[in-house]
Amino acid sequence: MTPRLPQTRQWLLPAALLVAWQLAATAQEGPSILPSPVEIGQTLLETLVSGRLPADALHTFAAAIASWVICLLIGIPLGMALGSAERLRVALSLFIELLRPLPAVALIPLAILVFGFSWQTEITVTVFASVWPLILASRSGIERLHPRILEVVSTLHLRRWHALRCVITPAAFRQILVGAKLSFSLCLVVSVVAEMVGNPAGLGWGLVSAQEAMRASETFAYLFAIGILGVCANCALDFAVKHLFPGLAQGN
Amino acid sequence: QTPARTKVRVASVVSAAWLPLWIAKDKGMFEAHGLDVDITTVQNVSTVVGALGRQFEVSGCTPIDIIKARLRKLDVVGIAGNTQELTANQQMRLVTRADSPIRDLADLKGQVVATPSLNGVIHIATLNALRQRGVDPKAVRFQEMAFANMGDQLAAGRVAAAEIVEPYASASMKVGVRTLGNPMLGVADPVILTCWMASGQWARDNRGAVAAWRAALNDAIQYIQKNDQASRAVLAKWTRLPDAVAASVHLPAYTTRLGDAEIDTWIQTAVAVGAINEKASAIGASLN
Amino acid sequence: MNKMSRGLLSLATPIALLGVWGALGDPASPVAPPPQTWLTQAAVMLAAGDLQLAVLATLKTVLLSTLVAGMAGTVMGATLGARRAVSDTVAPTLEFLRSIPPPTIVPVAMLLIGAGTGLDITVVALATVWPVMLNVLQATRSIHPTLISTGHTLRLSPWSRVRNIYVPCILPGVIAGLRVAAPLAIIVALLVEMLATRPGIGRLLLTAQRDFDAPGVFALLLTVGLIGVAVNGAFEWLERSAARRLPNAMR
Amino acid sequence: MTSASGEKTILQGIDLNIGRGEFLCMVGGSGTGKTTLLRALGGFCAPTGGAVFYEGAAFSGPPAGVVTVFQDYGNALLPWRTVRGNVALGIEEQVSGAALDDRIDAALAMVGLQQAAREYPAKLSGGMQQRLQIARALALQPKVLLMDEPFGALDAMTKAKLQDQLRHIQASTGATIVFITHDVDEAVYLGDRVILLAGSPGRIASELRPALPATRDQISTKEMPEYLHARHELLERLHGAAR
Amino acid sequence: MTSASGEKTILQGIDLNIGRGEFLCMVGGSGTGKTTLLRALGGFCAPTGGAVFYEGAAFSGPPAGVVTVFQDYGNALLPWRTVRGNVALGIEEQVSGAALDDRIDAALAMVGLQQAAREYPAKLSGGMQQRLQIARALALQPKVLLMDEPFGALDAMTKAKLQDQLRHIQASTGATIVFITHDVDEAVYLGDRVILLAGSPGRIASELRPALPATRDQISTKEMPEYLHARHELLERLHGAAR
Ligand SMILES: Nc1ncnc2c1ncn2[C@@H]1O[C@H](COP(=O)(O)OP(=O)(O)OP(=O)(O)O)[C@@H](O)[C@H]1O
Ligand SMILES: Nc1ncnc2c1ncn2[C@@H]1O[C@H](COP(=O)(O)OP(=O)(O)OP(=O)(O)O)[C@@H](O)[C@H]1O
Ligand SMILES: [Mg+2]
Ligand SMILES: [Mg+2]
Repeated sequence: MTPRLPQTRQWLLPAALLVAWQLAATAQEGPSILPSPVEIGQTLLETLVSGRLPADALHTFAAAIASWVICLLIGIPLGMALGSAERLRVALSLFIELLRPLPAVALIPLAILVFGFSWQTEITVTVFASVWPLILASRSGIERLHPRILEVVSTLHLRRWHALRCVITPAAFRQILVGAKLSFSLCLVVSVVAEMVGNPAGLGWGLVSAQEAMRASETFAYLFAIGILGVCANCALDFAVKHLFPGLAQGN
Repeated sequence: QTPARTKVRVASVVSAAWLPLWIAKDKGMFEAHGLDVDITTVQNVSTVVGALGRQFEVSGCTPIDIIKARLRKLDVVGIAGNTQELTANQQMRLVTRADSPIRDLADLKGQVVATPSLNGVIHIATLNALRQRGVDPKAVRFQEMAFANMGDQLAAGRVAAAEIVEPYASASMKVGVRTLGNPMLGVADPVILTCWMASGQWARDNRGAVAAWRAALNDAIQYIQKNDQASRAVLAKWTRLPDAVAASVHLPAYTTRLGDAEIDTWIQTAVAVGAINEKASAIGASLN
Repeated sequence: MNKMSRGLLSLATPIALLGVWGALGDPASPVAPPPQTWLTQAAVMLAAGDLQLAVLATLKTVLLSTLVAGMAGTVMGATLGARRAVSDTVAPTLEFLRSIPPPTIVPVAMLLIGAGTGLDITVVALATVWPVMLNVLQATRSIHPTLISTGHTLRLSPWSRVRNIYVPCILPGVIAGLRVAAPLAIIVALLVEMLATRPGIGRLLLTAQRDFDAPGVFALLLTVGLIGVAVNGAFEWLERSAARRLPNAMR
Repeated sequence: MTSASGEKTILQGIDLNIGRGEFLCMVGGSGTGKTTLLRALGGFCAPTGGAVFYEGAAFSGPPAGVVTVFQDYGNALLPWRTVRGNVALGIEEQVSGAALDDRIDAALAMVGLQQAAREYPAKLSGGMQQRLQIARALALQPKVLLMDEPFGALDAMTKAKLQDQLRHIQASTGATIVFITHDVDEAVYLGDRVILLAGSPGRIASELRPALPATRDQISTKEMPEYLHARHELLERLHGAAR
Repeated sequence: MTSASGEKTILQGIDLNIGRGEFLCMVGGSGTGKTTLLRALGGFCAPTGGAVFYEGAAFSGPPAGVVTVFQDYGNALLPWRTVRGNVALGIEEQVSGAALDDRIDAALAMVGLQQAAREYPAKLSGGMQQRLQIARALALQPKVLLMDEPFGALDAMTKAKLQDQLRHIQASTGATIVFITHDVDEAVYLGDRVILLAGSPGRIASELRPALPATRDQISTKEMPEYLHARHELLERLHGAAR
């Protein structure tokens, strides 16, 4: 998915949904926990101006990015190693499959024990929950390489590192990118969840405290902020990929 | 020159129940008693227990939390009360929709009831009330959810009744609910609803600080009784409740009293409703 | 490597780690008790019959929601992959939905559909549809243009094109997506069970956490891990049989 | 009649009329746009200027009865289907049972792949894969056959056999064939007409009608003075165009 | 010296000695195992019986100085690198800066791709892609060059130019070249020796040494009686082998 920003068409659907919501909210009588988009928009603006939302968003974004970078550093090399070394794959596969379905929420108490309610907890939990798609994608990216690509590497006598950097990784790039994108959105989501439970900061905590303060429109404003952050971050990621790796976006 | 103050790191959730803590912090009562208090707000105290003695010395909790932790041989002790429920000042209600056919606890058989926390104080109190009314608690289904969502769920007919506390109780009264009574008073009157626990090791090593903690909170409680408006300002600051809500919120009855007797009441009740199966009643949960 | 030595090698890592933990761990530890205490606790839960029921309930949610997410994700991914215009139109909306944390969906979903099986499946499928969709989208876009031209020049009916060209080409993507989605489904199912007190391992986990029952928590986590291994084994088998039916397409 | 382009103009001022039942060969230097022109004829890319008509009508997408044999055979085959399965692909919706088997066998026999019928494409040599693609197209009994260097990967013997096969098919079915090749002998031997593409953007530089009898023969035809003359002429023009 | 097989035996009883600096051409019917033999020489598949030696030593994996040009150029190029980037791939670790640019330019010039240096492979025609693969191999200045139908997708002009280029490179660098082709003229014109593979499993059916001078010329050489004789002989044998 590569949203191209200047297009208007892609904003039609969200706009239509918002209008429908607004109509439904105004049609409904009596006090409601479901605020209208206009109210939410006003609150969004207020929290933006007060600087609270930007600060919270920055915290969440920073935590998500830090976690994602760690995921990339762990997931890609590990996944590629698993894809190319059969012994390693056999030795670790069961272990990985045992860990993979463990819910981050269940691990938060454990992480709190080690790191307390802190950003370390948040990042540990986020990395644990988000690294798997990257490992898997990198692994299958290597496994699905066209055999000819490996033959080109050996016939050109490329050195290991050079081949890895210039041929193998780019050839598996698209597959790895799928994993990286999944991991990225998981990082955002899990950071928010971790903030709700394990690190009282950022958008997740903002959401919880808005809810507990019975500010419905602020709750939704935070929810929107989380979603919008996700959309922007993904756009930025696509943009960065397109411009940092022009050739990889080409052809293939 | 003041002597070096004892550092106390404390965890609490956000609700009006913890107003004395914030008053004591903001109005200098902790400082006056030689404590340097550092407050962290968390969502769920059950995660705090593990960090007690490491990241925190003291944490807000309910008597049931202390009992469960002691049963697991965790070294925690109750060091002070915080709020209590009594006829004169009621926080909890069991409510149904105003137009609901449910008139009595006995009508709840086969219905779904919203609870903030299964096997928490409020839930155990409700179970106890059902038991006292002769209703098998197993005949009622409980559905966990946040207080904030209970009004909507009641209105939508997803649940037949809800265990709700202030200020949510007042807020949902406005959308038309009827109360089925206050199960909490069936446990005892008065009965401790929230309290303070500490790492056992720390509490034994710092008996002075524990005493100072109680003294500071007592001062804060007195301050609240005398300065309603200023107290509500502190409440609004820490909870970020909308000003109108903060101004009208029904404050609970605060107390720092916490002894084995208070804990024992809860042990008896929890055993009676089957929430814990340990028969031992005196487990020395509080530090006197 | 034969089957036997593969099996031994794959068991070696987890068993070695658990062994070290068991030897060095403090059985009274309130936070990280050693494995032998987990087993005792698991036996208690088994004897009470709680664990079996919870496992069945969670498995049901996971399987049904993975099925729903798999189908929805495949259709969405293939449509978006084949039609630029569609993907451009709905991309931001989908990105938005993708970023909403499941815990915040639960209260709203509980209000709209009530706390029933529908809630479990909806929330879990909503959270797990994305890996399938993204993988299928990638697979669809990677179909070689000549292969697509082949379908056109042979004037295959749309149905035949889907069956003979698109399905075999995106099948590896579907399976790759499902392999990411299935453990995610387990995770989210547990989360829903915790947040909406639906029957299942999640609820037991929550209770154990609230009771400060660390061995119980680990016993449940081990159960979850084993379910994950089983689910993954099922998908590996699926992948292998697909590879047999589609030789050389599984690259 | 057409002119087609991508980001840069690839073909310009192409005006080409192909008669029913004609065998048209296309030659020209590497990158002069032969494949592009064939793709336009096959309905795979619309020209940016001008139009392409088939039986009097403009079209989008491949028209009925028109089949293309692609240059990159490796990607045109379904790797998960056997040789038989690949041939069946285009016709299994129309015929079935014994009739289907017969059509497949006949097509495989035409390209000499009967032996490999149960293999998967990945196990075939390059030339075998290309022959398989041809068999698949022939099985459809097309009215127009568009072929992009179909015999490029074949040895002389197989090539000669298939050339004769192709002329025979054309004669018996009246199919129209457009055939890209780099082999001048092949173009002259096969084509009723040979067009020569040159330049960048590509255009039709030259056209030639070898005056050969309808039935041709690898030995005698290639010794005919008309053949030698046409061959010489085409070579000359190719050299001329490249300069 | 070697015999190689997959599930079925593909080659049997191959005994072949290639001298240093030799230009060996390999011809034979489709599916007779030419590609398989070249792969064994290139170190991509070990023979199931017998052995392959390079400079006196057996090897696994391609030995240093040996480069293969693959038949399926489409899969052998890196689609995310430009034409220049693809040529640079094999040498960018050894040379850099201006020297690298020079080597790339020289290699591109040899195959006539200077114009397309900044394009991506997907935008090239089939023949251009194959020439790119050749340029990449040449840039490495290999001691042994294994080429699988490298000129199959090229027009006669380009082909002739590259043939002369290749002979020239071989003469000036002393490289050994093994060259698979279906074009008998090409085999005779290029090869110091031509071997003919036939049968299934494939074997070396025949061997031929055209008695041509070291420096060859597209016009005069092809008119020499030795050339015509060798060509005739090879054709005869090919026909004979196919029967
Ligand atoms: N997808 C594409 N996008 C842009 N330009 C392209 C594309 N495909 C081909 N071209 C350009 O169009 C020109 C003609 O390409 P085409 O494939 O039609 O040549 P050709 O005559 O078939 O050559 P060959 O004999 O080598 O196959 C070339 O210069 C090539 O670079
Ligand atoms: N990967 C493989 N597995 C099994 N058999 C194979 C494989 N590749 C090729 N073959 C078989 O080996 C035989 C020789 O194949 P090879 O590719 O060497 O032929 P070739 O002489 O290069 O033919 P062409 O001129 O058509 O390219 C063929 O019969 C083919 O079916
Ligand atoms: Mg072409
Ligand atoms: Mg070959």
